[in-house]
Amino acid sequence: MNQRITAIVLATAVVLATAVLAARSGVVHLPSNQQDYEPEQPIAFSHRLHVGDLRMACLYCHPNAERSRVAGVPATAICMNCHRFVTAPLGAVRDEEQRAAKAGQTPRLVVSSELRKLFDAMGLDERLQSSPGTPPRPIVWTRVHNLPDYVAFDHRPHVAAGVTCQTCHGPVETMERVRQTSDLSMGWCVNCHRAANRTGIGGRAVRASIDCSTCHY
Amino acid sequence: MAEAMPTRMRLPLIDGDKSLAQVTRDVCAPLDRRAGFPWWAAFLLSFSALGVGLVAIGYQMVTGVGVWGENNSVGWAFDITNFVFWIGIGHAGTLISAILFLLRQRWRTSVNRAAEAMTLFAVMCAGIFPIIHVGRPWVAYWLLPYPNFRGSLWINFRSPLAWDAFAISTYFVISATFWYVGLIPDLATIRDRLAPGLRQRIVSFFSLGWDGSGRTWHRYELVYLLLAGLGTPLVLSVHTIVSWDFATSVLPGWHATIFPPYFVAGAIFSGMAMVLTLMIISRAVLDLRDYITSRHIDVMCKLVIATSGMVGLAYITEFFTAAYSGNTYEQFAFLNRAFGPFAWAYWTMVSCNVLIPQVLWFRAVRRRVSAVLVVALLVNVGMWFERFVIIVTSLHRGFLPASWTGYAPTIVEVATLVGSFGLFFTAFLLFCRFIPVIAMAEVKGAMAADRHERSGVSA
Amino acid sequence: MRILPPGRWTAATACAAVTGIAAGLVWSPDRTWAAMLMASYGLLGLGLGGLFFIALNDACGATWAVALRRIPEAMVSVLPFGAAGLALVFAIHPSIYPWMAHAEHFTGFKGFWLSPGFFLGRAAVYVSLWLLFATGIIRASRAQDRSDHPSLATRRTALSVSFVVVFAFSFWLASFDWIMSLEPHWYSTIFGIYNFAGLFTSTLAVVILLVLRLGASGVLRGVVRAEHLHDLGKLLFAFSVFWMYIWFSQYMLIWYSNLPEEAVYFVRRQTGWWRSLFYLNVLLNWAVPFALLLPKTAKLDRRLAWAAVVVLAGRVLDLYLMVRPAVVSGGPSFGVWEAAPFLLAGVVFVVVFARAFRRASPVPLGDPWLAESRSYHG
Amino acid sequence: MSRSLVVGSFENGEDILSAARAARVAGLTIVDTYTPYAVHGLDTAMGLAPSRLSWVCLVAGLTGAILKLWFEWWTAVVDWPVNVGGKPDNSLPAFVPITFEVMVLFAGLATVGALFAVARLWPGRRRPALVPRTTDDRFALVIEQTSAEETTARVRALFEEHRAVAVTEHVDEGRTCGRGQTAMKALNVVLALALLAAIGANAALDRDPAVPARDYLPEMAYSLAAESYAADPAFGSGGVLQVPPDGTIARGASPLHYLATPADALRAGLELSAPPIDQQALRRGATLFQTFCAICHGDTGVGNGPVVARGFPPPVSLLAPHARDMKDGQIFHVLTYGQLNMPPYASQIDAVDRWRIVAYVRQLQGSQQP
Repeated sequence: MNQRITAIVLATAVVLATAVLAARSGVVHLPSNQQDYEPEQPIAFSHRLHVGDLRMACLYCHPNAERSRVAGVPATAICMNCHRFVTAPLGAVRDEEQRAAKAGQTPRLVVSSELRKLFDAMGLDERLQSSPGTPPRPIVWTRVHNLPDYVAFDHRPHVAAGVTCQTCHGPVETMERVRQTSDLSMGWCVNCHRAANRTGIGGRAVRASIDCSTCHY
Repeated sequence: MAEAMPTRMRLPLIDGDKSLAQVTRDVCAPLDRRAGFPWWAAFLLSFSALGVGLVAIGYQMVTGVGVWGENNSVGWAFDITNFVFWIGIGHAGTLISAILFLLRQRWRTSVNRAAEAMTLFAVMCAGIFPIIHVGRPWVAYWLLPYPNFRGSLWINFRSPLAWDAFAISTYFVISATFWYVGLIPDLATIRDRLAPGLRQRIVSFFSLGWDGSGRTWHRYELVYLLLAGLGTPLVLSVHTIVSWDFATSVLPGWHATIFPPYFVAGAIFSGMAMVLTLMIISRAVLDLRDYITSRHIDVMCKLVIATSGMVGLAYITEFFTAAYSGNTYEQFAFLNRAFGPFAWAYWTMVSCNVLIPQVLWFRAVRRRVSAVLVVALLVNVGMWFERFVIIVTSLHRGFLPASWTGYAPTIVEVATLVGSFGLFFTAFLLFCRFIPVIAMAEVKGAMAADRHERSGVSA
Repeated sequence: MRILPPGRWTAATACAAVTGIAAGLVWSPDRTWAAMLMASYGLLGLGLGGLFFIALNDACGATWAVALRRIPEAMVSVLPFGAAGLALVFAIHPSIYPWMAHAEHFTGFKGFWLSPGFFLGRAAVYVSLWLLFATGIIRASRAQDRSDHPSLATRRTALSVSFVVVFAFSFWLASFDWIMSLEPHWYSTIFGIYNFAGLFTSTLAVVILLVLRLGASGVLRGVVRAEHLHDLGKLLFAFSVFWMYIWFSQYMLIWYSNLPEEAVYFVRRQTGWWRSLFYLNVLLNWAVPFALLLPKTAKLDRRLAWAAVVVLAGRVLDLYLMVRPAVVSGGPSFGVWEAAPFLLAGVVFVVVFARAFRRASPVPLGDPWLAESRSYHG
Repeated sequence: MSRSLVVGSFENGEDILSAARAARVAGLTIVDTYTPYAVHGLDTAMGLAPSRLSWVCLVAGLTGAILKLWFEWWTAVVDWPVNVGGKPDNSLPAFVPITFEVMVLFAGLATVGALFAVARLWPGRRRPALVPRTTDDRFALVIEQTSAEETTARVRALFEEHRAVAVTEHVDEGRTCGRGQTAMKALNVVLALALLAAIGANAALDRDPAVPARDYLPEMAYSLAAESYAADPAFGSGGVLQVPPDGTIARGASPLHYLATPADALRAGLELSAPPIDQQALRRGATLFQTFCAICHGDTGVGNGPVVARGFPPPVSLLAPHARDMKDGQIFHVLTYGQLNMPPYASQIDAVDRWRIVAYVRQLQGSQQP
C-alpha cells in the first residue's frame, strides 16, 4: 500500500516536472546556439534611444553594412558627430542651465557617466579637449552576433537585396542592450533562403543559393 | 548394397563419441579453471599492443591527423587499408554462421561461435580507422541522419561513405544480435552450472530466463533461420559497399565493375584465413581437438583455396581488361602496380594470396596443422597487402604527373595498426575466458543428427 | 516415358523454325544472325551450366542432388549443338563483330586479341576443353553404374574440381570474346560473372522444370522428393538474387562514375522502348521469381514451376538485351526472325536431352551416395 | 489457477520424441518440453502450429525499406536538394545500398524483439527448472493432468515405456505471489530517477543571458585572432585596427586637395562640378539623405530633424537662400569636410554617394519654396 502511494506521488511529480520542462523547451539551446545572448557592454549604449526614439538609420552608424562583408562597430569618431555637443541627457543639461541661471553663473559642462567613458576613449579631458598625453584607445565592445569562422557571411548581397537589418538582428530599435534574437544556425539561414526563393523580397524575385559552397569555402 | 556405404565414407563430426554432459563439461572447462600462464602471457602481450595503439590514437587526436603519412595525392593509405583489412576479416564469422547454416553444413557448429565473436571484434577494429580519419571523431555521429541545427541538413545519401556508415553499423548490430541469440541457450547452461554468486547473477541476467522450452525452441529455430537469411545478403552487401568506396570513383585501378564480387571473395578469403589461425591456436590451447577436428581444418582449407582462386581470377581479369580496354591510363595503372615503385607490395600480395595457397591442393599439407597455420598467416599478410596495393598504387600515380608522389607510413600509423591487433586479441582472449567458444546447444543438436544419419536410419 | 512430345510435332516445329531462319537470312539477315547468336549462346549455356552443376556438387561433396544427376548430365549433350550454332555465326556472318569488319581501328593488344584467327582458335580451345571434361565426367558417372570401384568416385571428383577451375577461366574469356566484343570499345570487368549468373540461373530453371516433369511423369517418381525441389527452389531463389546483385553492381558503378566510354552501353539500352525492356529484365530475372519463391511453401507447389518459366523468359530477354542493341540499330523488335532461332534451340534441346537421358539409367545407380540422396530429408 | 503436472525426464532426444508422439496419440495434453537443444521434429510431435514470426520479419523489413527509401527521396529531392557531382536529385541507384541495410536492420531487430516478446524472455527473468539439467543433458516432457481418470499411473506407464529416467509430479501455482510488490518497488525507483532527471533538466535550462552559451568542441568555429576593436596585443598600444600612415589613400578613392575651411569650400564650388545624375542615382540620393542628413536637417531639409527636438543645435534650413546660392561643389565640400556644427561625412559616405546627396538637395530646394 505504502509503495503504491509513493508511486502515485512520484508519478504526479514526474508529470508536473515534465510539463514544466515541456513548456520551457523553447529555451533549450543546443551547443553553439547563442540565441538570446545579451552580454554587458563597456558602455550602456541604448539602441532603443538612438534608433527607436531618435529614428536614426542603422546605416548611419554602420555604413559598412552595404559596402563590406562586415557591418562593423562604428568608429568612436562617428559617435562624436553628435556627442561633440551632446554630453548628457537633455534633462540633466536643462537642470544645470536652470541652476546656473539662478546662481548667475555660466553653466558648467555636464557629462554623463556613460558618455565620460566615450570621451575617455577619445582621449578627451574634462573640457573635451584632446591632449597629446592621452592618446585615443579603442572601446572593446563585446561581439554579440558572431558566426563561426567556417561560415563566409557577407552583408553586401543581403543589404543590396533589400533584406532589412531586423530580419537577422531582430527589433534592435526596441533593445536597451543588444540581444541575439535569432539562433544564426545554418538551418535558419537556409530556411530564409528557401523562403526568399519562394516569395521574393519586397515583391522582387531573388535567387538565394542553398549550395554548400555559397557560405563554406 | 549401397545402403551401408555412407557410414564408412563419412567421418564423424565430433571425435571421441561424446555424451551430452561431456560436451558441456569439455566446452565449459576453460571457463571453470583459472587462467594459466599461456593465457596471461598472451593477454599481457595483446593488452600492451592495445596500449601502444591507445597512446598513438591519443597522440594523433591531440595533434591532428597530420601525424599520419598521407599526403595530398595519397589521401587514403594506411588507415583505409587497415579498415578494409579488418572488415574483410570480419566476414568469415557471418559466412560460417549464416551462409553455411543455410547450406546446412553441420561442421560449422564447432567454429561458428568463435568466428562470430571474431567478426564482432574485427568490425570494432575496422571502425577505429575511418572514425579517426574523419578528423574529428567526436562528431562522427554526423555520419548518421538526425534532425539537427543545420537545416535540418541531411547526410548525402549518394555518398559511398554514408553507405559505409550504414552498412558497417548494421552489420555490427545484426552480427551482435545473431551472436547473442545463438549464445542464449549456452548462457542458460552455464547459469545452471554455476554456484550462486556474482558471476552466476551476471550470466543469469543475460540468459533471459531461457529454460529450453519446446515452444521457445520452435520459434527460436525459425528466428535463427530468418537471421541467417538476412545475414547472408548482409555480409555480401557490406564488402560490396566497401568496394564501392573505391569503384564509384573514376580512378584507374579503383573503378572496376568487378570490385563487388572480387572484394567479397577477398573478404571471405582473409576471414577464413583468420578463422583458421585462431582455431588452430585455440583448439590446442583450450584442448578442443575433439571438437575442432582435422576435418574442420580440411574443409576450411578447401574454402581458402576456392576463394584464393576467385581472388586470383579477379587479379587476372583486371589486368586483362586493362590491356583489352585500350585505355592508356588503365594500362599504366596496372603496369605501375606490377613494376612501379610498389612492385614489392604487389608481388607480396600475389605470392601470399594466389601462389602459396596452392599448396593446399595437397592433402598432405592440409593435414599438417603447422603448415596450414603458416599458409593462413601468409594469406592474412597477403590480403593486407592487397588493400594496400589497391589504395596506394592507384593514388600515388594519378592522372596528373605533377602530383605523383610516394607514401610511407609513420610510426603513429604503425602503432595504431598494432593497437588494432591488440584490441582484437585482447577481446578474443577475454571471450575465450568468459564465454563458451563452442556453441554447445548446436553441437549437441548436430551430433544427434549426425549420429542419426550415420546409423543409417531413415526418417 | 513421356518426355518427348509426339515426333511429328517436333519435326513440324523444327521445320517451321528452320524455314523461319532461312527466310530471315534472306529478308533480314542482321536480326536473324543476332538471334542465332543469342539462341546458340543460350543453348550452349544450358549444356555448360548442366556440367557446372554436376561438377560443383561433386567438388563440394554435396550428395543431395545425386539422385537427380542424370538430368544435368543429359543436358550437357546440347553443348556441341550450341557450339555448332556459334560456329555457324562465326563462319558465315563474322561481320556481326565490328572488329572483324573494321580491323584497322584496333591496334595494340586489342588488335592482337581481336584478330579473326586468334579468336576462332580460342573458341575452338574453349569448346574442346568443355567437351573433353563433359565426356570425362559423364563417362565416369556412367561407369559407376557398372562398377562400384571407389576410384571412379575419386576420378569424378578430380575431374570436377579441375573443370570448375577451367570453366571459371574459359567461360569468362568466352563471354568477353563472344558477347562483349560485339561492342569492342566497351568493357566491364564483371561481364564474365554477369554472364555466369545468367547461365547458371537459367540452368537451374531448366533443371527444375525437367525434375518436375520427370518426377510427375513417372521416370523419377519416388526418386524426386519434396526436399529436392525445396533445395532446387532455394538455389533458384539464391541465384536469381545473385544475378540481381551482379546486374546491379555493374549498372550502379557505370551509372555512378558516368564515364562516357562505359555509360554508352546503358545509354543505348535505356533509350526509347529499350528502357521498358531494361526494367522488364530486372523484373523477370529477379523481382518476380523473388516474390514468387519467398514463402517457404512456394518451393513445393506450382509457384516453383512458374518462377522457373519466368526466369527462362528473363534469360532470353537478358541475352536479347546484351546482343541486339549492339548489332542492330533502332528500337527493339521481336518477330519471326527472332523467334525462329530460339524455337529451333528449344527443339534441339528437347530432342537432344530426351535422347541423351534415355541412353543411361535415369538415376546413377552405382553412385555410393545415391541412398543418402534418396533418403535425404534436409 | 493451479494445475497438476507430470514430468518425465529422458536421456536423449529420440526418447522424448517418441514419448511426445505417443502422448499425443494417447490424447494427453503436452504442456511443454524442456530440452538442451532443438530436437529435430519435436515441434511437430508437440503439435505446435507454424510460428508467425516470419511475418514480423517480412513486414518489418518492408517497412524499413519503404521508410528509408522515402526518407532518402524526401531529404534529397524535397527537403534539401543539393547538386552533388551532377547526380540527379532522385538518384535511385545510389539510394539502394542504404535502403537495403535499413531493411535488414529493421527485419533483424524486429524479429528478435518479437521472439523475446512472444517467448517472454527478458533480462533477469528467472524460472526455476522443473527438472534439473534440462540445459545440459536431460529432456523433460510435461504433461497436464486434465481429469481425475487420467491417473498419474497411466502417464507414468507411457513415460517408462519410452525409457524415461525419472518421473515427478508438480503443482503449477500460476502466478507467484509477492511479485507485484517487487515490481512496484522497481517502478518507484524508476520514477524517482525520472523525477530527478526532470528536475535536473529544469535546473539546467536556467542560464545567464549575459554569458555565452557553452559550445561543444568548437574547433575551427572561432578565430584565435584578436577581435577588431580589442587593444592590440602585439604592439601594446592602440587597437588591433592600426591607424594607417599619413597620406594613405584608400583603394579606389581619388584624393581631394582642400582644407576644411570656408575659403576652400568656395574654391571647391568653383572647381568641382557634379557628375551627371540619372533617376536611379537620385533615388539613391534620397535614401542617403534619409539615412545621414534627415536626422538633423529633417525630411524636408528645413532643419527640424528628430535630434533637434531633443536639444541638438538646429542646423540652418537647406531651403534658405544662402544654401540655395551654394554651388554644387561647395555643398560637396561641406559634406566631405563638415562646416560649423556639421561633422565631416567622408568616412560614412563615399564620394559618388555624396554627389548623389548633392543632387537630391538640389531637387529638394527646387521643389519647395522657402
